[in-house]
Amino acid sequence: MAPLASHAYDLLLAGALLWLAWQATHAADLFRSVISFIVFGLLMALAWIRLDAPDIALAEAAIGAGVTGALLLSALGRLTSAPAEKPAATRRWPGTIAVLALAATVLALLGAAAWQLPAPGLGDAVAGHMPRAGVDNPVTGVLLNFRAFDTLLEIGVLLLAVVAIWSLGPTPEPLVPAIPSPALPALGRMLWPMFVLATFYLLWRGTHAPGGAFQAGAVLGAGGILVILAGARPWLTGEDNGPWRWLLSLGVVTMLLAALSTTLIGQRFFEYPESAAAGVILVLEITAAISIAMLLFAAYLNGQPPARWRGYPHS
Amino acid sequence: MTRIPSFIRDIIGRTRPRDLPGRLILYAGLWWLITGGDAGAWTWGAPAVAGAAIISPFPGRSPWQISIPGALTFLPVFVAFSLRGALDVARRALHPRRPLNPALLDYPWRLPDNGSRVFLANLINLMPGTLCVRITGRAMTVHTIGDTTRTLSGLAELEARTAMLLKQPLHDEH
Amino acid sequence: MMLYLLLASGLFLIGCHGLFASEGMLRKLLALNVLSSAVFLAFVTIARMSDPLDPVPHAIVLTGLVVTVSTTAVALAIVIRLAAGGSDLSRGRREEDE
Amino acid sequence: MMSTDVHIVIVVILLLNIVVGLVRILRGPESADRMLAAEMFATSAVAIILILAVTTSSPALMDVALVFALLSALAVVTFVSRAWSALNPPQPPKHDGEEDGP
Amino acid sequence: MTLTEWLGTALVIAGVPFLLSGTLGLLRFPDVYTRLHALAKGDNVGLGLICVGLGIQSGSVTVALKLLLIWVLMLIASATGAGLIARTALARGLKPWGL
Repeated sequence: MAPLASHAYDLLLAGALLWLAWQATHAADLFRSVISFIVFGLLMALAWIRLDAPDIALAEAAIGAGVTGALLLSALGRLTSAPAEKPAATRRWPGTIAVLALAATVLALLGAAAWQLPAPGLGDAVAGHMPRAGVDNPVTGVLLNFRAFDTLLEIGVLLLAVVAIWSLGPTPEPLVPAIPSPALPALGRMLWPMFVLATFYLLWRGTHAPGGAFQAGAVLGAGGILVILAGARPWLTGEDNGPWRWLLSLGVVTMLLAALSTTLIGQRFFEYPESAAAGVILVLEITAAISIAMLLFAAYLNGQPPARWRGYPHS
Repeated sequence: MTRIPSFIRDIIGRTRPRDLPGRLILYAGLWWLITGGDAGAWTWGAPAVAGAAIISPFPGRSPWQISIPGALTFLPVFVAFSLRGALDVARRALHPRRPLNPALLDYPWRLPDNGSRVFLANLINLMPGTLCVRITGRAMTVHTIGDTTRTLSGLAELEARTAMLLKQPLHDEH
Repeated sequence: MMLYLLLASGLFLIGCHGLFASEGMLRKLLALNVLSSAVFLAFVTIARMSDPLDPVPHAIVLTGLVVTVSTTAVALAIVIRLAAGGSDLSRGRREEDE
Repeated sequence: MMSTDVHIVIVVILLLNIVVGLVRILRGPESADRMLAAEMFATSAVAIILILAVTTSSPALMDVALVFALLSALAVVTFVSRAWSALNPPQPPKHDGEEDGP
Repeated sequence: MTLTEWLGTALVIAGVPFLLSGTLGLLRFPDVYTRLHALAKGDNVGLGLICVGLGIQSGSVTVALKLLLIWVLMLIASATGAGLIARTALARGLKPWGL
């Protein structure tokens, strides 16, 4: 009975995901697309759990269901003041077939490439090196020790994204619409401490179990979006967005400092001395989480935040 | 560099010192709960609890105080009403003819104008047959789908329980 | 596990098709997100099939998720400004210096 | 273990619950209907994750559920304060939400 | 199987029909307000029963309390969310069905 039920589970999940993906990319109504995509993210989290990847499920829950959902919904709110987009009504079959053929070719090539991968993977190699990593969770170990260079580049990408967004101009007004209900500030007030606790908790978990800087940062960033929608006043004011700039670049700066100091003491780039690995990773985790939270929050604002928040509603 | 102190003051200056002990205890309890009672987690827990208690982006005003005896009498009522609400709505959904008698009622506030009204407005969304659809300074408008007299008596009882729970006075001037 | 590889392929096809064939920037952006989800799914499924569980693809997918959200954010900011139809208010306006 | 069998069946039923609810996303008609369908999926998904967390006794899944529970308010709040107000301008009230949708 | 496991499983099973009835209401009820009624009530009792059942089954106080916390968070989210949607709907002039 159990195998039958788990097959049913997989099939249902796969069917729902495919249907939602189709709706997200081809529905006539734009709002339906966005909602389908949000639900798609929710079900992807279930798929990650099924594939024994709780790390990714956590990140998907925080980034996919939280930040991306908020990004898309508020972009939708800003888009609809413009003339409505035309739905994909004209469907030319030759074009569709050509596109599908192209997609299938790419897929086949990628599949062939994946097939050539060495079969056992790197699980044994990682397990062998874990004692030296300074943490107990293999994924955190890989992210912040063995492949720290990737992580540096990744926070770099996020920073670059925010720089690009800021270069487009100031945050469109209204930054936050008038509070529609007195229930919103109450909600934000009640949930904000939970967001803070959950962020610290995920950081703590990250050292020995699924969790870590990305998930923690994403949860805090989503919390920031929630409280600003609930009418909180942001603290980060000041000329030239001074505090913003410091916090946004904190993660990259710390990682670069760590990397450079390892070269200075004669190790290779990003090769921490074994004794200090735990401490270095701790610092990197905290700074990376703060930066990621701020970067995601800044990305939500769609532009450079004002130096003072005066002049925006309710502040 | 003169702006840094004001920046810090801005972050922590929104919490009244009088509220701190209660908050610290509450969040320490929540931390204990989230971590599943792990004693090794307190090195992370101490800054987390302090941060949650001190750093608040909202202007400092502790909206509610909860009275323990009030909570003890509130909880059974809450559970009973929730179950009744769920059974009621399940019956309507399963019934072949979907018996729904929608109506909008104005329910004048007896609670004072602070956070407690929002609490009641949210609470009744989980209670049998009621949904708060408008909040004004004088009353709230309730969308009901069942027997209105029974709903009104339920609302009055919930309001009384809420007043006890949050230590708020009720006044009958309407 | 074969099912999940098939699912990844299906999502890849839908995403690819949407990226090229659907109209409207926002829908194309969603298609891009679906496409990246498909690739992540294939990664994690392959990682799941090896024994012991291979943590490197998991780490790479986490990185990929962050890159995807960055791309989405930048693209949305651009789409908003493209669609804003020239109105100063919605395009964003410098605050007056005081 | 018999209880695990029961739980797997429950998980499948809950997933089926989500799949059936997708109809509301397809039919709408108001965007609010779609939004609250999404809210319902979050509840069912949290239930699924919690059942899996307890039956496989993996605390990591519990954290996933915790994050979901924390963030489930975010989508509704963004929707109400951001998307809905701009989606379609207020129109003369309709008498029936279901039959004469757009 | 011990008595507590039976009790826990029974509660979990008891929670499922409430979730299903919420979905049924979502599909069958005629307008946003009535659907909100069905969802807010059905889903929360359903999830609550499942959480309590799982808590009894897990046999650990901390796990049970954490489940309870998750339930309370969902309660807050869905009660507030239902209210927000309902009030915005009325403010936007969406007329309740049957009135």
